[in-house]
Amino acid sequence: MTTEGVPASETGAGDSLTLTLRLEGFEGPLDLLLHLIKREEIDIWNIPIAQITEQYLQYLQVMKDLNINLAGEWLVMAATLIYIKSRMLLPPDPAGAAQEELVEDPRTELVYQLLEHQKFKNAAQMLYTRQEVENAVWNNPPREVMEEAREVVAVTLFGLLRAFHEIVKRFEERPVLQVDQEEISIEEKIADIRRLLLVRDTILFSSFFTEAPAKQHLIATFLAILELVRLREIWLYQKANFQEIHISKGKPSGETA
Amino acid sequence: MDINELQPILEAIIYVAEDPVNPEQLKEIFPDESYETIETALRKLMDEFNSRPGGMVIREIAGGVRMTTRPEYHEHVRAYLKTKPGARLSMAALETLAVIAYRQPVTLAEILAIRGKKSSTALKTLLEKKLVAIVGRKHVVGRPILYGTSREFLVHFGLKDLSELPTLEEFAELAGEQH
Amino acid sequence: MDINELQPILEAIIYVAEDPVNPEQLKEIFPDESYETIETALRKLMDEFNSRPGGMVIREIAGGVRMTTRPEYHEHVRAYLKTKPGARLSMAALETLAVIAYRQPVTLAEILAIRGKKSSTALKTLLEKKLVAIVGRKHVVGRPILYGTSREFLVHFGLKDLSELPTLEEFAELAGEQH
Repeated sequence: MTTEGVPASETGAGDSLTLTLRLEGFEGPLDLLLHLIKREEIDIWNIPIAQITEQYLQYLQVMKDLNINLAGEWLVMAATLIYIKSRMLLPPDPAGAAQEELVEDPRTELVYQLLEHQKFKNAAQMLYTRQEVENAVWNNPPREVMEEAREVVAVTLFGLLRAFHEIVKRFEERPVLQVDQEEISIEEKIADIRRLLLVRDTILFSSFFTEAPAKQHLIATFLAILELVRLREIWLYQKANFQEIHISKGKPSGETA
Repeated sequence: MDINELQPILEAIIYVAEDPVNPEQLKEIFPDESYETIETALRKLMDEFNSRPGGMVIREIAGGVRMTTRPEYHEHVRAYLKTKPGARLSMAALETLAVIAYRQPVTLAEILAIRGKKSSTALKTLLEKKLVAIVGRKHVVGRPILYGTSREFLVHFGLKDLSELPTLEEFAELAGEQH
Repeated sequence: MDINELQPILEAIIYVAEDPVNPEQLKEIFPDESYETIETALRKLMDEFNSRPGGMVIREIAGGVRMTTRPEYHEHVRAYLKTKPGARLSMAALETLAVIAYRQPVTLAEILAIRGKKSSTALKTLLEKKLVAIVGRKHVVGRPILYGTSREFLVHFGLKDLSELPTLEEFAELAGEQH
């Protein structure tokens, strides 16, 4: 088994073009680990965890040097590797080992995860090949017979949700009639809140106070919220102490349709 | 290229073409073939394709050739086109349905306020398709009709009940948006 | 109706159909024919149509049959249509799709666990392309949405049904053995 480290061209930031190209291939930590295991021709059932951890951390360092934004899962994997490495270094506790039927190899879970990941990568490759074949064929019904079907969309649940999302976006982008910046009344604020609650179930209390231009607005908004609570059109709640206050439509009884 | 090799390729091209295919266009794709070869292959293709007892024919139209169904099967083809499965909705109907699904019970005036567009035609379609139903009247002046989604709506979208509708938060999660 | 009479009509219908045509739809058009007659005619049509040296084939896809050009003529067809190869799915989308195809119904959290990375963007792409659909909610805390592959998935990858996919175990070759 080779114990050599990462070749110089892959550790230093000197050959950054090759590095960038190489790193782009690794979508996630499992991809990088599989690459390292393949390259070093390692037996997946007996991963030299210290060596792999070191190489993994070197890659992470290179990515940091190249200002590549690392998603959380890369750091989680680093922590996992370090944990496994430390467990491997500990001499087995004779007392504990006696109690358990079999001391599990700390690497096992990771190995199964890698094997599973490899399977799905291969399955994705199969889909890619099939897609290539399908990209090479055409199905072309004559246009005139399809006229009845023009300008219509087939609807999925996701399509329905996306349509609603678009409406809400459009709704919120609509300009609100501002009569006079200086004289903002409680009635107008009440109308604003009602308007927002047409498309939303809840609004963050704080969202009213981030963009308000003047003190009068803050006061008017605050009084409007109090008025709507009194009218039982809205209610206020927190998910926990010191958390954001939510403004919600309707009664707190939480009835469902 | 051999004429027998050329022939099925011409057939495939005529099949995918939306307009009649003329020899000039084919010459562009096969610059090494003479017009004569192309026209011979076309002629042979038409002879053979049209003499088989199939559902389509290749006809000469507007200086080119085009594939169509045989006119005698017109009735059955039309009948098939009418059986097309799945409820299909216009964008206006889909939007109106989305508003009703997510804001029910809701009045026509409220739908207008949210969509910013007249929605009565779309609403009528949805009522006809039974995706939407009248669920009551609102206790305000004029007592406007309240609309909600129907049982068919649940069936169409494979939902057990309305609480299974995906939420805007779940959409935001997919879209990676901050809310 | 005689099978030889039925056959060209089926061919015409399959030719005009935008989506794979299934026996149920054909039964609606030919209520007097038995399923057996329809399926025998379909089988005979496919045998004969696909054995001629033509530009198109009839294939079994998503529980029905569909006419497409033969893949070997793609270069010339593309030259005629002047189109570039269609947008391919990214590797991330294909991997996410593989997880959904083999583990369906599956939640976003489960996909994350298997892939070891965030998959929401890929999932959104797949939902938008209708390759994946919302199929319900899981009966656990939070009631997360369950995803599965759609009929469009079968069409996109030219599959008759899900059982045509090789089993996941067939992809179990160890890392490093082959690439």
